[in-house]
Order: sequence, then structure tokens, then C-alpha cells
Amino acid sequence: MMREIRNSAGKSVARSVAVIVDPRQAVFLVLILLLATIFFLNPGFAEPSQFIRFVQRVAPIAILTMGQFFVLVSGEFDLSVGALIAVQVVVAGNLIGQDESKSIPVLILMFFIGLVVGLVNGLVSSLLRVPSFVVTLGMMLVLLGGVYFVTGGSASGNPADGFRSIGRGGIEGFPIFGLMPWAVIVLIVCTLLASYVSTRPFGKTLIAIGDNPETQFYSGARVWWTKTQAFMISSTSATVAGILLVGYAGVHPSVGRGYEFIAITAAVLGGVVLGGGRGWVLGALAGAFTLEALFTVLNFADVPSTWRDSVQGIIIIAAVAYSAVSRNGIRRKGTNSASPEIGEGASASGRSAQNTSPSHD
Amino acid sequence: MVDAILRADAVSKSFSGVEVLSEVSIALMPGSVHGLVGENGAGKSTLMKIFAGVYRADRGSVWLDGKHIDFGHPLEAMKAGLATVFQEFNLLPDRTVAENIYLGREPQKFGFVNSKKMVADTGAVMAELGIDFISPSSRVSSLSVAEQQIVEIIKALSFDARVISMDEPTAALADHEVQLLQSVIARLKSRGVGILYVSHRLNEVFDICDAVSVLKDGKLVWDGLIEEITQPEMVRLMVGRPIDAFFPPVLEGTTIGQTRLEIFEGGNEFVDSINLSVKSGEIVGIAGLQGAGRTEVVEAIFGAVPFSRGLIHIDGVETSIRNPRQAVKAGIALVTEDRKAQGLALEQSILDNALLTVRGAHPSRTRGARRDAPGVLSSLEVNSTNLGQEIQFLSGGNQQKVVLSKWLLTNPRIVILDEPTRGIDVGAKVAVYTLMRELALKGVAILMVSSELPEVIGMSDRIVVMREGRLQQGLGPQADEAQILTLATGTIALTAEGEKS
Amino acid sequence: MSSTSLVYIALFVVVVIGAILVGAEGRNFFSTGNLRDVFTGMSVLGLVGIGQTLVILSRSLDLSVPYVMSLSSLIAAQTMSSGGASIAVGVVLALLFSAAVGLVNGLVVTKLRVHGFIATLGVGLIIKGYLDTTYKGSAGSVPKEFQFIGSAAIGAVPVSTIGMLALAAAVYFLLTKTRTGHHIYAVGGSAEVSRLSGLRTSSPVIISHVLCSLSAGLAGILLASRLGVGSPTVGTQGGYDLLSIAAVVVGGTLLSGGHGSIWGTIGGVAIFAVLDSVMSAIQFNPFLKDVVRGLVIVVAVAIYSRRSSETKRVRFPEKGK
Amino acid sequence: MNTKSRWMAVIGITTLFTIAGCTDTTSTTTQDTTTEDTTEATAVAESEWFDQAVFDKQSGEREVAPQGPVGQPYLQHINAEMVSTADYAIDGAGKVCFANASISNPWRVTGWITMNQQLQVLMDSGAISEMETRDAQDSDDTQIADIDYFIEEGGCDLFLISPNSTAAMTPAVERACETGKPVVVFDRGVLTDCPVTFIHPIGGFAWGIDTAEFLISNLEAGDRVVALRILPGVDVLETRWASAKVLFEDAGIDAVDYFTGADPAEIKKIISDELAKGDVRGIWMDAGDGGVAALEAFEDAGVPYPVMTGEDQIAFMNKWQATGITALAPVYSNFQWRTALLAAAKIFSGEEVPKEWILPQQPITGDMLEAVLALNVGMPDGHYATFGGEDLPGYPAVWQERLVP
Repeated sequence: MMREIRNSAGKSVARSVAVIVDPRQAVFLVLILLLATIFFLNPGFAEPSQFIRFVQRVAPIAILTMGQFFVLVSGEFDLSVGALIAVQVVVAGNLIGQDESKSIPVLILMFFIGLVVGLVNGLVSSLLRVPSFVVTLGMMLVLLGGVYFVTGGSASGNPADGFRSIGRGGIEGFPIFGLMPWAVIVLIVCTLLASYVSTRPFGKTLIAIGDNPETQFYSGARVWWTKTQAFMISSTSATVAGILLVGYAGVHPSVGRGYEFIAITAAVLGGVVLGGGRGWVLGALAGAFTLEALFTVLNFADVPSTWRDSVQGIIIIAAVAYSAVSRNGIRRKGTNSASPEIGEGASASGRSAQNTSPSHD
Repeated sequence: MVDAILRADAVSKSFSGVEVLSEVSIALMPGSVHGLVGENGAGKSTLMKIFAGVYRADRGSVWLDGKHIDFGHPLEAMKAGLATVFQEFNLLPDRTVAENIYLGREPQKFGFVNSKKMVADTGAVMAELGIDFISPSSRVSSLSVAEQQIVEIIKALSFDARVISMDEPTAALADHEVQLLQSVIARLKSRGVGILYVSHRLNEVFDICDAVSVLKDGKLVWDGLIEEITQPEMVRLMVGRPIDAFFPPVLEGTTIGQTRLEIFEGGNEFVDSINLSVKSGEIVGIAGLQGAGRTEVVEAIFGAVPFSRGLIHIDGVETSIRNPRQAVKAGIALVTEDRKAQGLALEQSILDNALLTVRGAHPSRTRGARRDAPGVLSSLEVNSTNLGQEIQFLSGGNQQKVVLSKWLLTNPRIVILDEPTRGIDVGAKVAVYTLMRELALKGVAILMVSSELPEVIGMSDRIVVMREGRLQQGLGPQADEAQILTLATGTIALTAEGEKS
Repeated sequence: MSSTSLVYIALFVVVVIGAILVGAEGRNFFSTGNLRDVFTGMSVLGLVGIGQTLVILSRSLDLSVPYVMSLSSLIAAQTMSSGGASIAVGVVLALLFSAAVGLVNGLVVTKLRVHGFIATLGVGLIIKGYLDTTYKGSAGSVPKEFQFIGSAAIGAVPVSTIGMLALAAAVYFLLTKTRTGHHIYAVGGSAEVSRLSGLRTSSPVIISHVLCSLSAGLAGILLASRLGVGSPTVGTQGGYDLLSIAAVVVGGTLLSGGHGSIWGTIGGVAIFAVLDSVMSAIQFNPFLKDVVRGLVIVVAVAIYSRRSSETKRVRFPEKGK
Repeated sequence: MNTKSRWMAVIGITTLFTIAGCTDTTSTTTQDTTTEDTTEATAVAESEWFDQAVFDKQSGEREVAPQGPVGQPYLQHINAEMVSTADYAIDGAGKVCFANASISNPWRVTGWITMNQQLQVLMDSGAISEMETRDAQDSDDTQIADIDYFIEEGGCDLFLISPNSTAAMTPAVERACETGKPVVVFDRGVLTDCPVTFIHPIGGFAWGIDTAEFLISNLEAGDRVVALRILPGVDVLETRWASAKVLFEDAGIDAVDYFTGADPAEIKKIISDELAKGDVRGIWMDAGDGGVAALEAFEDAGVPYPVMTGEDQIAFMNKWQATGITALAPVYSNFQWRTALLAAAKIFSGEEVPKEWILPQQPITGDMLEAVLALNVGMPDGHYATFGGEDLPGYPAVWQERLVP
């Protein structure tokens, strides 16, 4: 039924309402309420020109979250994206510098770097059978250490404004919004791409792999390659996020720090189940917006900055607990959800892992 | 007359609004074996799980030794002397046999686990049952499927239970192991233990049960002594329609054509010198004991654990199959022995499962398959209201039908079925057999592995028997069980098991 | 070969290479001071790793440890500042609070069915907020006699490390010789199987979470005694959340739960301690230290997973094999 | 801070839960405690770091003309009480053991580079034989172990310590002192006077005073100032805010503070939200890292630049020059890294050094900007203008390429 809603979501108003009231899609409800709170605390924020700025700001983390989505539904983790963003930001800063003409070649290089990182993550975890949590943790350390080593802890300077305008500038005199940021357009493109890919055989196979990799192996799917592609999507999304961030904020090795956790949290808020097999890319997108909206509410409400982490922690747990418990209510039988598993679907022994479905005969 | 040791009075149970048990009453006498039969979805397992304390009855009451019981937890049931052998394997691969058997009630000394005693006691129980081929301290992951099933049963016995309910205990067992189990059951009967016995193998039910209850759609449709009912009558009660021919005959116009699949001297670390051929339109049955290497052969052909020696020819062309993907591309389909672990993605919808293989191996054909899927599914009578439903909520029979659809949508030239009817109801079995005949008619080459000798004999055009990883000589369709067993067991029974322990 | 023995082979290799590198610097790796440096490096990470092993065995994980450590260091230091008898009170209080956090983690994971990753991340954030708001820097003070625990050593082995190893032994005992231990393995292996075998599947998970927070609390107290004060950042400084998980997996324990050993973790901890000590001794570029750590983690686990690929009984070995 | 709207948020969030159906006790109860503690906590926060005595001391030191060689600020000192180091004198070169907190931020990297160039000079001059460094990577525990290692194994003639935190490092530093070898502490202090000398710029209160007074003099009462702070709990940073906060309150400046982790993206988000709330007239930073992003937020929002205090970080200084804003660049004199080694050399040769070596801490004002930038041509964004290494070998290339040893 969830999937039924998924397939048709957005196609008709009635259905989208159905999505919002569906307990497992609580994220949309939460998002709407948070936005309402923002508008209430600061009516000016509701003006299109202001609101589009908010969207622009969320774009990088939203894109990152959608990338993370593909890794998570396949039952894996990608902890390396934050560090990869830092790398990309610094690469842009140091290689483009003030010479705009270098933008295109460096862009190509950045995407290449991203793909290589994803490829390594994917191959090491799928072929060498190292849990992705470990691989990407190692990759995170390598990338961070590397970027600090190369840059001596600080970039030489910001890249040319022309390059930065991708994340900073936009189309002037755009109807309604005044300025339509490029970042928003990039976000829209990425969203369309992501939701398309996730409904393609690739996307469906990926989710099924997250559910039961052994079955996919016996069904003739290239499990290792499909998963590797997921990691490459994730690291590409990190690259795009990096490009937007270097534009939006400029160069600093600390850009992207902790984004891996934000992205995973956002995806989970959006109904993606860690361990794989369940999730909806638009849910993940909504999760990212929810999280950022939450931060904004906290800013507007003058909650002391030191308390923000606490509120964030509570919201995350509450939201995830709610959807977990409600899903569980629907599945009636609390199978292994009492002991959640890390994304280790691949290594879980087929039989004991599959003991967990209710058989009604 | 003696009182029932276990009695259910008008027990009812519903899941998400669907009533799977309504007003069911049965009485189990001490020292008797009480059969519980019915199609999948009839409510057998649910009833057992209520006895076992896994579920609570919505209405009605359960009485053990005349005491009203309402277990909130499996442990309470076991402690009360009501042990259950579940259909799925409930063992921890990373733990030893003894640790598995005493899980949750490890013997203690000064508050600490007494491992010595644990191993000793396990050994004792096994000795009592004459099981010498499993070591109490070996890891479960190192045991064969049958051995694991036996450990399951030992586990239940190790509670000196007064009632033991067994859900499909022989599903994974080869015939000689079934006999072993039956001797165990006889011993338990003589001790006055009451046994609740769920099985789809009707011969078995008639062999060992004293009384039987037939369930259909959650209701008790027949209850009485085994002498009072005949097998066809029982089938009629279960499926609601008479099944005249249990094994459908070869369809009109089926012709056995060219050799489709041929293996020369195939071998790897599990099997050796495999020479096997299947012609188009032909159904070849592979018989043999558990652990004789049957599954290993089909997994080798399918590339899951590929041959490291020998050649595979398909339609006379040498074909290299290093992994399942290459097999699928070559037009081979494998309906695996373990449906849930290797055949399905349980949290995905019926439709997504039916499209698994196409999406995974032939993405370009997805659009077409997406169109055909509903037709194929309904042709197999997958009785499910909407294809968006998660497959884990379907009965075993329907799940198996979805697995078959998943393969049919790839239009295979060679179909391999490994224990295709394990743990599924009579109706579904017939559907599988019929499908096999239809595929044969279409000229598909079919290779079937089965532990149920009647099935092998009833369906095969040709039978090959495996023992200790090698093929014995082939037999014609007229082979009888005795011939097969002699080939399968060799001179001494249990050799296959013996040398594995 | 068991993965634990692999860990110690790996450790041996690291020590040999390290000794050579240090020797090249004209130093003796096996000198008292250097060994003490290594052992000291093991103590705190070891304590956290022991706890982390328990939660991971029960198929969860704990990202809140750094904050628990900081919290407990502060509670301990502030209570002890009056000296004398208050030392015991401080230790007890710190452990009580730690245990409480572990209890919350365990309940959120089991009762609210929140994945351990999110649950402990969230709880960690909640504590972080409290620490950042309440403490503007280090607080309290630890009496001299208690600081002794952090600095004292028998020969090359610090008392704290001996304590850590004692705890490891105790946990080893718990895992192998008590029902609780057996059930932690069982639930980590398969919750459903354990449930049908009559276990209350939530209790092992909750217990392992409580014990994990307790050992993190102990680590915090140890840090307090070393620092002489409580610090709201001491836990995060060391990055103990991910580092402890890394130590556990380098120790051969499976993240998927149900399989692993405490001595493996100690081995993993030792590997990291030796690495750090060697890299410091040869004045290795600080930025590159993380690169080395990252590579070691991945390579180690890659090697284990190669070896531990489950082997069926071979009936027909390949010729030449 | 406006309690009404805080309550608003709390109510908003709590309703959120109830509607989202999150009625489980854990979350709601914790929710309540959140609100209660908030008020308490902020009450605590007021008093923590502010110390009137230190405030007055540093306020005074700002006015004092530093002693020592002109044009060599790294050798100058303020209100110095000289102590003899004759007992520590050694013949020939000595070995320095440097327990460094970390080089994990641009300021420390710059100092570290300068220090190593200074080391070359002192090694060539035969004052120092070698310097062995252990980097604690921002961990108190590691640095304590490092110091103990040096005591046991270093064969050190002098311990040079840049503490990762003040109180926590005290016991270890005391152990170092007990060896009888000279101990030199710089940047952050320790709670013991056993070190031969403690080298540091005037301090955080001075920073707070300079910056706050600058903003106050360029703003009117009631103006809104956003204070961007890197992270809580670090004394050298907290004192900067503690003093500035007090002055802002007295002057009726409405200052709200945030922690940014020096992440420019975070900084930009915060400023954008603040601008959405209302006009922001001033930006105050406890460290200049990320100051550029703050200014860009104003550009993107299309509102006039604020009055701003950043730091002598090149990125900020360049932006300052480019935009011509009204700004001040307070300094936490980076050249102290160099002074530390020079002090070591003096001690080896038995020259007297100040017991507390207070270095000049001269903020960079608008009229100095040109001159300062001229000395830092081609330096990377993360470089600090008062690195004070202009006369050292390798200048400017080493700093431009940022060659980290």
C-alpha cells in the first residue's frame, strides 16, 4: 500500500494529501508544521524571494541526502561524503583560483575524483566484503587527512566568482522569485533525476538488494556492480553538493564536516530504513528540508545556540521512533526490529536472516 | 477414557482484521500422534504458535492437563512442558549445537553457565535417539540442512515435554531420516507424550498419526481417528475439490527433442564427475539423500557455486557459466530450495518480486515484462487482491508461485527446480506440476531435485540418483522407490551422513 | 584460524614494523617510557572499546560514548572537588548517570525500535546540548590522591591499563560464562530465533547498552583523574565514537552482530595505540596520521573477511590444492 | 533574549510532536526539561568566564607601551617582571621538546610554519640542537601522554608546551617542572607558575574590549550585532566573548551569539536567518575564520555591509580592503610561536626572561590595513598577518606555499 501511494504520489492532489496523512510519511506533516512555525515566527520568510533563498541554502544537503538514499536503501552506509565535500571544495579553491577559464576542466576533474571515491568505496565493500560502514569510515579519515596535508589546513583562496555563481548566483528578474538561484535549478534537476533513477530497474533492484542480496544474486543481478553504482551516485551527489557549497560559502576545510551524519539523519527522517529495503527518494528529500527547517526554526525562536543539538536529537529520535513503531503496528509482528542491524544485509546468513517473516499458514 | 493432555476450545485469531482461525477445537490424547492437515493459510501454523505462546488467542481457551493456559511468551509454553519444532530453522549459525539447544535455559553452576553439563546433556539426548553423526560442540553453521533440522527436534525433545508439536518436521528430511524421526516419535508415544503433527506429506500422516484434524480457511472441517478417513477424502476436505490425478499426465503433443543441456565431467569441491543431459521437453528428476550433492549440482550448473572442472553445453554449444547472471543470460532458471533466503525479497511487493529477475538481468525487457506480469501471475492463480501487497504476507504456496512467475517472465529454455513443492499445500503442488508439464510441452528442458520419491517418480521422464557427490546410473520413469533408495544409500545406509560428521 | 588470532598476528606485524621505524629514529620501542606511552594510549580507548564490543555483539552500536565520557568526567570531578570521602561518591554518581544514559539508549533501541545509529546519535546530541549549555569549559577538580590513579604505573604498565584489562577479563567472563553473555551473542545473531527460544530479546540489548555507557563512564572518570578536572569536550576530543567502533571491527568483531570477541577488541585497541605511539615517535605529519589510521582499518577488515569466508566441508578438493 | 518567542518555539515543537503522534514519554518529558534548563543554563552562562580583575588588568596593558627592540614585536614585552635563568644555562646547543596541542586550524598552522623557520635560524646559530615535536591532535589525554613521554624518553634540555587546555594540562606541566629542566608555556596558560616563562599576548579580555569598543563607537544603542563564535568551552575564546558581551550590554547593543565551528556555510545560514529577522548592523567574531562568508551573506541579501570585527586572517583582510567596510582586525599575536623558541634560546644561554612574557596585541585598524597587506602579498587565505616572520629565511615562499613540516 505504501508503494501504491509512492507510485502515484504527486500525480493528483488527492493522492498527495493521502501521502501527508499516511503515518509512515509523517515527515511531510512535520515539514509543513515546521514551515508553518517559521512563517508564524517570521512572516517575511514566506515571501517567495526569501523562501527561494531558503531552498537555495538547503539544496546542497538535499542533494547529498538523495545521493545517500541510494546507498542506504541498498543496505549500506556512506560516511565519506562529508570529507569528500571538503576535498572538492578545496580542489575547486586551489585549482581554479581566480582563473575562470579553468572552471570547466576542474569541474570535470572534480566529478572524476567523486566517481573514483565512489568506485573505491563500492568495490572494497562489495568485492573485498568489508562492511561499507568501515570502508567509508576509512575513506573519510583518508580524505580528511589528505586534504589537510595538501592544503596545510587552509585553502589558498576562493575560486573565481564565475564558478562560485553556480552556488551563489542565479537568474535575475525571475517572475515571482525575483532571483532564481542556480542552486535551486540544480536541485530540481537532481530531484527529477533521482526519482527517475529510483523507479528504473536499477533503482528497484537496488532496493531489492537492500532487502535480500542473496535473492538478487540468484536472480542474476550484478549485486556488486549495482551497489558500487549506488556509492558512485552518492559520491557524485557529494561532488555536486561541494560545487554548490564552494559557491555558497567559499573555501574552507571545515565545509562539509558532519554532513554525512546530517544526510543519513535526514534520509531516515524521510522514512528510509537503515539496513535497506525500504525508502522513497522524495521522502529523503523531504527529510533534508525538514532538518534544515528545524534549524531555521531554532534560529528564529532564539533558542540558545547550545541547546539546538538537544532539540535536534529529540526530534530525530521522536520522528524515527514514531514511524518505526507505526510501521511495526502495521506489520503486526515485531520480527527482528527489536535488534536493528547495521547495513550488513550482505553478510547476514541467508537462513537466519530470513526466519523473520510471519507465515500465516 | 483418558482425558486430553492438550485441548483447544473454540480458539479464534485474526491478523489485521483477517480471521485466520475461527472457533477451532481439538483434543490431543497422551501417547498419541495427532495429525493437523490443511492447505497453506488454513491456520495450522497459527494454531501451533498459539500453543507455543508466540501468539495469543483472540477468543477461546487452551487447556494443558486440564489447566487453563494462556502463554504470553514461548518460554512459558516450553517450561509448562509444551515444546514446539517450528518449520523455519530457529538456530544460530554462529553458536554450537549445545548452546543452541540450551539457549535461554543454559544449565548453571554457582550462577555461571556450566558448559560441560550442557555438552554432556546434549550428547545424552542424542545418544538416546541414536544420533551419532552430530557433535554437540560443533558450530551449527557447519551442519547440513537435515542435520540442522535434527538439531531442531533434539532441542524440542531436550525439554522433557509432555506435548511436542512439530510443524513440517520432515520437510527438509530425506526418507531414511524420516524413518529415524518416526522411530523417535514412537519412543515418545510409549512415554505417554502427546504429539501434534503438521505435515503436507499425507502418506506420512497416514503412517504415523492416530487421529487427525483437517483445517480449511481457519475452520475445523473434519476431526477423528485416522482409520475413519481415506487419503482422497482427506485431500477433498483440504482443497475443497477432488484431485483425481495428483500428478498430471504428460500433456498431449509433448515431444522430447534435441539435447538442450549437457554436462561433461563436471566437478568442483562438492561434486565430481557429473555427466548429465536434459533434452528439450524432458523432465529429469534428481533423487538422493540430503547432502548427497543434489543442490550442489544444480547450483554448479546455475553458476552459484560453479563447476571448476568439466564442460557445459547448451544446445550443443559450449557455454561458460561462472555466475548466476551468465546462467540467466543463457536462458537457465533456478527455483531454489530455500525460497525465503534465495527466491524472494520479502519486504517488496508481489509485482516487484515477479520482476526481480527481469530487472536484475534483462533491464531492457522490463517494460514488456511489466505488461505480462499480471497475466502470468493470475495464470498461476496467485490469489491476491493487489500486486502492491508485500510478499511476506502471502502463504508459502503463493510465494512459490510468485517465484515461478519471476522466472517465467524471462522465458527460460532450461528450468531447474530444487525441492519445488517443499512446504507448500496440495493445491499449489498441483499448480507446480501442471506448470512443469506445460513448460515441457513448450519444449523447455526441466531438471527437478526432490526428496519426495513419489514426486520424482510421478513427474520424471528420467531419474538420476546422486550419492556422495556423484551421479549413480539413471533410471527410467518406471523406477520404484526401492530401486532409488538402494542407489541413493548404497550398501550401508547413512554413509553420506556418516562421513560428513 | 580464528579472527582473534589474526588480530594478534596483525598486531605483531605492526609492532615489528613500528619497532624498526622507531629504531631508525635512534629510539628503543621497547623502552619503559615508550611502552608506557603505548599502554597509556590503550587504557581509555580500551575501556570504550570494551563497551562498544558489547553493543555491537548485540547488533546495535553506540555513537553517544564521547558525550557520556565528558559528562561522567564532569560529574566525577565536580563531586570530588571537596576531596576525601567525596571521591567514592563522585565515582558512583558518574557511573549512575552513565548507566542511566545507557538505559535510555537501550530503551529507545528496543522499545521505540529506533536503529541504534539514530538512537545513540540523537541521545549523544541531547547530552552535547546539555554540556555546551551548562559548562563553559573544564569544571571541578580531582583530588591529588585520585589523580594518582591516572598517572601511577607498575613498571611500564599504567595502573589504568591494568584496570582496563581487568575489566576486559570480567567482560570476557560475562560473555562466555554467564547467561547474559550467551544471550547477547544470541540476540545479536538473530533476535527472532532468540525470541522463539524464549529469550526476552530486549534485555540483552538494554544490558549491553547500559554496560557500554558504564565503561564509557569509567573512561570519563579515568580521564578526569588524568586531567585533574572534568571537561565537556574530553570525549569528543579523542573522536572516541568512531575510533572505538573502528577498534572493535579491527578486532575482528562483525558489525552485523553475534560474532566476535573481547580479546580481539583489545588487540584492535593495541594496534591503534602502537600506530599512534610510533607515528608520534617518528614525528609523522599529524595530518597524515588519520590517513594511516583509515588505511589500516580498511586493510585489516579486508583481510579478516577474506579468511572468514565460511567454508563448507570440501568433498572433492581441487587437484594441486 | 526574547523569552516570548522562545516559548512560541517550544509550543510549536511540542504541538509538532503531539500532531505527529509522538506521544511517547521519553521525548515529551525530555522536551519539558529542555525548556526549564534553558533559563537556568543562560543564568549560569552570564557569570562563568567574566573576571573583573583580569578585565581591568588587560584593559590597562592595552595602553602600556611595550618594552624591547623596536620593530621586533615578538621580542617585546609588557609590564615584565624579569627572572634569571642562570641555573638553566647550558654550554652549547640544547634539545627542545615541544608538546604541541595541534595544528588543526589555520592560525596554529601559520604559527607552526613560522616556528620552524625560526628553528632553522637557532639551529644554525648553534643555540638549539634539535626540536622534537609531538602533536596531540587536540586531545588533552594525548598531550598529557606526550609530556610524560618526553619526561621519560625525550632526553630534553627544555620542555616547550602549548597546552590544549588550561586546567587539564596543569598536572602534566607540574610533572615536567619536577624534572628540574626549564619549562616554557605559550598560547594557553596553566594553573601553576612552575614554568620558567609563560608567553602569551595580552589576552582574550583585551580582544573583547578592543572589538566591543570599536563596534560600540560605530553603532548606536539598540543596534543589532551578531556574534559568531567558533566553539564553546575554550578559555582563550570564551574570555573574548565574556568581556565583549558585558560591554555590549552596558552600551545597550543587542548582541546575539552563535557557534559556527568556523564553517562558512553555517555562518552564512545564520547571518541569512538573522537578516530575515531584521537589520543587522554589526558582526563580531571571536576568530576571523569564515568572516568572508558573513560579509557575503550581506551581499547576497542585498543589504548594506555591517560594521565588523574579524581577525588578522588574510581572507578577511583582503575582503575588508576590497569592500572598504568599516572594520577592525583584532589580533591574537601569531608571532608568539616564534617567541617561544627565542625564549628557549635565551634560557639555554642563561639570559633573563620575563616570568610572564606578555606580548603586544595591537589590533589592525583601517589606516594600517594597506601597510599590513603589503607585507603579506600572495599569502593564502588561512595566513595570519601578524605572523612576524618577515625577516626569517624562506620568506615569503614558505608561508605562501604553506609548507607544513
